[in-house]
Amino acid sequence: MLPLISFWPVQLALVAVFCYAITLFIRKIVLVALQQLRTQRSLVTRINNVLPQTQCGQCGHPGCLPYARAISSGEASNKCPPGGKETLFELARLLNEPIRELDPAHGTFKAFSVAVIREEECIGCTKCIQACPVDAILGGPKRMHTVIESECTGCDLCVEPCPVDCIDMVAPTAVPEHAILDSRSVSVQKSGART
Amino acid sequence: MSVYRQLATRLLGHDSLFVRRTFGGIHPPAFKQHSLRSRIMDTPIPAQLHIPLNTTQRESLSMLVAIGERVRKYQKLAEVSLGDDHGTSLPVHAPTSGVMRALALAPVADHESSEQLCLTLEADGRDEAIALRPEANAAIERLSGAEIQVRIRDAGILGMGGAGFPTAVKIESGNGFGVELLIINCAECEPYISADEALIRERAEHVVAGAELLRRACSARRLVIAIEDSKNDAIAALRQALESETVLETRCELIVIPAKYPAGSERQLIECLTGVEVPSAEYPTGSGILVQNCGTAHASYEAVVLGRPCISRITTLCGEALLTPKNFEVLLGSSIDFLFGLCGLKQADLSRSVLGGSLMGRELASTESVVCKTTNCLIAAGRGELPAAPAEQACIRCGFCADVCPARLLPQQLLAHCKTGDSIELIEHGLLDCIECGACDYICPSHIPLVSAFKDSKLSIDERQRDRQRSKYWQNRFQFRQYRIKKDKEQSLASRAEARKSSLEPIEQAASEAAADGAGGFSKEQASREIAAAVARVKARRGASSSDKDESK
Amino acid sequence: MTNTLSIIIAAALVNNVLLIQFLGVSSLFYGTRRLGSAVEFALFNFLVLFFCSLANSILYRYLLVPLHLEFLRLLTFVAVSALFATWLLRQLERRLPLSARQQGLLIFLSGGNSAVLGTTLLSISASQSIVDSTAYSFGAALGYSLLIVGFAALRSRIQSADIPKPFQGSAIALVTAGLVAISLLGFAGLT
Amino acid sequence: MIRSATGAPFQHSGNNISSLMLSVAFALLPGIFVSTWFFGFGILINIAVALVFALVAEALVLLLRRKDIAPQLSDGSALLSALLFAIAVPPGSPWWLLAIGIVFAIVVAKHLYGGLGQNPFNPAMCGYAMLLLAYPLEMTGWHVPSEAILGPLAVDGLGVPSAEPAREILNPLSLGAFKQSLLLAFPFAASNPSELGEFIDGLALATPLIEFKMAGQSALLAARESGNSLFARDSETAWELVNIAYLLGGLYLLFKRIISWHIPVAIIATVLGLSALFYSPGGAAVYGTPYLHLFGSATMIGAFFIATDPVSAATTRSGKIYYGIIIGVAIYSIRVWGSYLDSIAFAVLFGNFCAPLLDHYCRPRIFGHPTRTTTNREPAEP
Repeated sequence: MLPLISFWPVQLALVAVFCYAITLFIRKIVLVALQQLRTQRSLVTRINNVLPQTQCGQCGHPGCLPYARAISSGEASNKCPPGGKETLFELARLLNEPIRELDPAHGTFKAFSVAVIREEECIGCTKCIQACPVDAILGGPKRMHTVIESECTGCDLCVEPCPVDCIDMVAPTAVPEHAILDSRSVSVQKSGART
Repeated sequence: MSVYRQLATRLLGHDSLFVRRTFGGIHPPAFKQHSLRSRIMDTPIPAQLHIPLNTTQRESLSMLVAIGERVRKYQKLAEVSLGDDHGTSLPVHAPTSGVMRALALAPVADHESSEQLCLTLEADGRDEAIALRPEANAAIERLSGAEIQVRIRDAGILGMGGAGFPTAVKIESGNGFGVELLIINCAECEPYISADEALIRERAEHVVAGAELLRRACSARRLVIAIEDSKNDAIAALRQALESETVLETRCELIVIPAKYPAGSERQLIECLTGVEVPSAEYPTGSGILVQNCGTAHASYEAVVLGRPCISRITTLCGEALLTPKNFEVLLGSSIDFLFGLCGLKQADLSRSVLGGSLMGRELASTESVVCKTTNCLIAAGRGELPAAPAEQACIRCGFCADVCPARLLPQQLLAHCKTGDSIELIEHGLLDCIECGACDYICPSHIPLVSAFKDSKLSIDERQRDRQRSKYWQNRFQFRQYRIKKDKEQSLASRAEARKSSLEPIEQAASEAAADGAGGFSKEQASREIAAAVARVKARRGASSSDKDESK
Repeated sequence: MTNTLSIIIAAALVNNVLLIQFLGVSSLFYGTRRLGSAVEFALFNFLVLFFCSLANSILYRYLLVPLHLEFLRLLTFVAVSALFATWLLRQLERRLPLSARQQGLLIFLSGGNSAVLGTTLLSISASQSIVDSTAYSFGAALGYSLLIVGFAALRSRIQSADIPKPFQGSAIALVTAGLVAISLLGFAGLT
Repeated sequence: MIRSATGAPFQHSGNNISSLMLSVAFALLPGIFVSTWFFGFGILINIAVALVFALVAEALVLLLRRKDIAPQLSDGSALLSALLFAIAVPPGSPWWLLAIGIVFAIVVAKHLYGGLGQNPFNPAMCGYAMLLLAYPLEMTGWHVPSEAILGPLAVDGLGVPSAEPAREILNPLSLGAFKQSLLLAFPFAASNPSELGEFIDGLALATPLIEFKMAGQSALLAARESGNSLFARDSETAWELVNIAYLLGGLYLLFKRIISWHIPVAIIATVLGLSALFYSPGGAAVYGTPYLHLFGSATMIGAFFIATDPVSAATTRSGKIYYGIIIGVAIYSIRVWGSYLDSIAFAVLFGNFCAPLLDHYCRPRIFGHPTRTTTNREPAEP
């Protein structure tokens, strides 16, 4: 076999390949770093987006945003019962922690339910209206109150203040309008292969 | 995706339609020859028809006939609203004459839903029709696109390929984008289905004419008919029709694509012909392309030229449990039992009945289901014909699935993430781009039900995204409340200051305080007294009612 | 040039800090399973390892040896490494809060890592010139980072595996590390 | 996951794991046949021993884990691992060596990770590499059935025979050779210890690569030219034929589309390229000719059978190419610059180590996405 390539070019070629590989590696690192830099600032927002926004305060914070702030500065992320397993999973993933069980001190997983006022018993005290974090209860002083089902987060906060215990948590009857996706994400692709 | 748009325009501006090799795909045995042996047959009129209304909710229905009323063939029975986002409705017509008997949920052979509201029509066998008004050729040539669209809508035509999207809506969705190219999809790549092939073989001229009408309806510049190279007779028929067709004002092209499953999938077909990949989560109209099934084209021809509404469709009946598999022109609402009976069903041999092809079909729970506008094929599988899959084995990561996936996904990786339930990884690996064609399942040596797993994961991702959307809404409400409370406080402070300064009427002052303070308007003591009284009242009432209950028990 | 290259390869593969020298193995097991943050962790460690051992060997060669203060080398190395790692940590916390939160306590591993000291000591004992020790530091840091990333990928791969109960968690990670070490042993003698 | 009653698709290609595995085993047959033809029955005895221990080990593990034994034993994966392992281990190895290796392979490398499909490393190569590290002496030379003609043989420390031929190689297919191989594999079966001692000291014939590494290529050439009776059956030719037989088997697999071309082609091209790059006739003999690198040792079986083990290899197309390149580079550098004689096992294990990383970073561009990385369709963040 002929000497295909003499000594120096071989070395040069190897060095070139090596340098190329290193360059690629560094480029990748820089890209990752830049991407990270872009996402770094919004840590609280990112955590807040994962939280269920029921504003129920079961985590011990007045609302989801304060809890997101607390998590970002080091608090445990397993104190959110209404978020369910998905929130636990996604928070753990976002924060790069092992997936933990829900902290039982802050409640247990429950199916999503909405508040309903037994209207004949309501005395119109407006205490629940003040407690509701999302203004989902309608009514005036001394008038009967009612919960707008589609707005209710199921946070439970109105049950406690009611002096006559006329609020029940029940399973929602219909999927609220605003929760219906614009049907792009999943169903667009689904019918693709047919015809 | 303006890049794609530009690319599409540039490509389509030139004579750039040629067949490209698409990624992946499988070549399963097609089993189409049995049902293609005979011509398309008309069915006798069954004694009873359950006409599917394409909805499950009575609210979306506006009936035009009453129960007990006698109707004639082609008579419009009801208008089905398609929801606010479509802004239009779908009419349903009587397939034959008879008496309306009932309106109830019934099993339907549809790909998406297993049950729909159906109108029961007791046929009188006389088949009296209201007179159709066929248009003269000259009149048809004068029709504008919008007029054609209206006629297609009035005929109640849905996508006949199986996806069941209302044709008029589909055409209209392209209007905003400016459709460059209309593709008539005659690929019919899935095994067992031969309805389109049979249709083309016998009525190629109508298909071509219908295609041209569709092109005019969506004002596309080019019209292409795409067909698989395995369908020789159909290709010949189309060629002949294209040569003889005189209505066409533009050249309609016939492009023969290599037979492969899923070559007939909308996105794959577009890529094969134009090289344009329809961007993920967008409709092809965004790239200036519209795809219609050839059955739809035929129905459009009947609707516009003959004035005949959509009351029947070509359906393939096949499978080893049938003595004489063939294609029928089936009246909508005929039950599958009735159709199988026409083909000589060997009841003892029937192992399962499947709607659609063998790869994307759905097993029908009962053979009492009725034919709807999307029922393209009904398989009466014999013993051992479409066997249940053997026990699932471990994935050996052979990568066969990745080689056949038309969306270039990695099913083996997706499966691992499905097992851990990592929805973020699943989305990053493109689960939402899965078209559920079943090629991966077909090829998998471990018999893993990949598509089922993907469907489940898609559903849970969908649910999660819905939750996210809901959370977003709540978040906004919460923020608005914070803002409102802050503003109320400011306002009340301001109004108090105002009140102190100016001498207002005491009543007005009270009113303004009430408005500002929510619970205000009367003194705290009085309020608490009233609340206590009310509590006592309620307790008394509740005590009474509970004792009532006790008594009643 | 060839010499430098062979030093780098030898330091990265043949005498891999983690699995052949067994320095700082803990970071493999406490390390993250997610590839994205493993890359961050590896990058951070790369910086710490490379710059610490580089700074240390410069200090040693140009300060301690001329002043005949070799007996102070351990003290100096520890001080320099700790200072540098702490400084880097601060920077990380200030500039990249998400990464800092994601890595959590993990990054403290890199500051007090025996690999830092070990790499420094090996690089000054194994090399003749400052170029050599730079190459050695670079190679060692590269080998360390590559292994962290590769191992994270491996662990995420076996995450969905049906591992027998007694072997789940650290046990299977140790077995895996052993098999990776076997594969690296094959490169023995590569110079 | 249970296939729901209505789940499509209902049609299947008829592929199954056991037929895949059996096809691979079938493709190994020509290589095994040629090896037996040239090197005697040692390899068949290896296969028999390894197979028995592999199946027993697998059955035991499945029993311990309370799983169904029959379906998993019959999937043929243990059979294939045992075959590859037995081919790799030198013929004439004692039974316990094989047993230790294959049990390690099946139990540690495969079943600790949960069995078929979940092991990140190639079991056969794990077992082989473990033996290579733990029993270096037993794993270096290939025993060839021989007969003393001039008294005891002088062997230098590395198992390379000294210049004087002291023994004559038996016809490997003769009954005597079979008896010798059997006794080497099962030393306890020997009727008297002296008989056994004679074989143990017997002739060890190394693969050409080992010889060129130990003695330098010029020595190999010189020995051949001098018509030395040691090379009566020219070992280099034998290895060529063995490799060609495995190449044929590999081509069969390619033809049947059981393996894809990416990995073998990448490995062979890399080894060929590197060996062509470094080889110069006048230069250092240590580099060896490209021909020697491709056909002189286990390159073909490595490229077509071992590296393509789907479970532990990279699975994406571009990932497979990179995987092949990594293995090729590792093969060449371990052979030429490393201190181990056999490079395939370590190279494949190193490739296995890189495979998950490659799978993650070498994903194909998904249909309809402008770039390779899929954008997460989460709502945009403020």
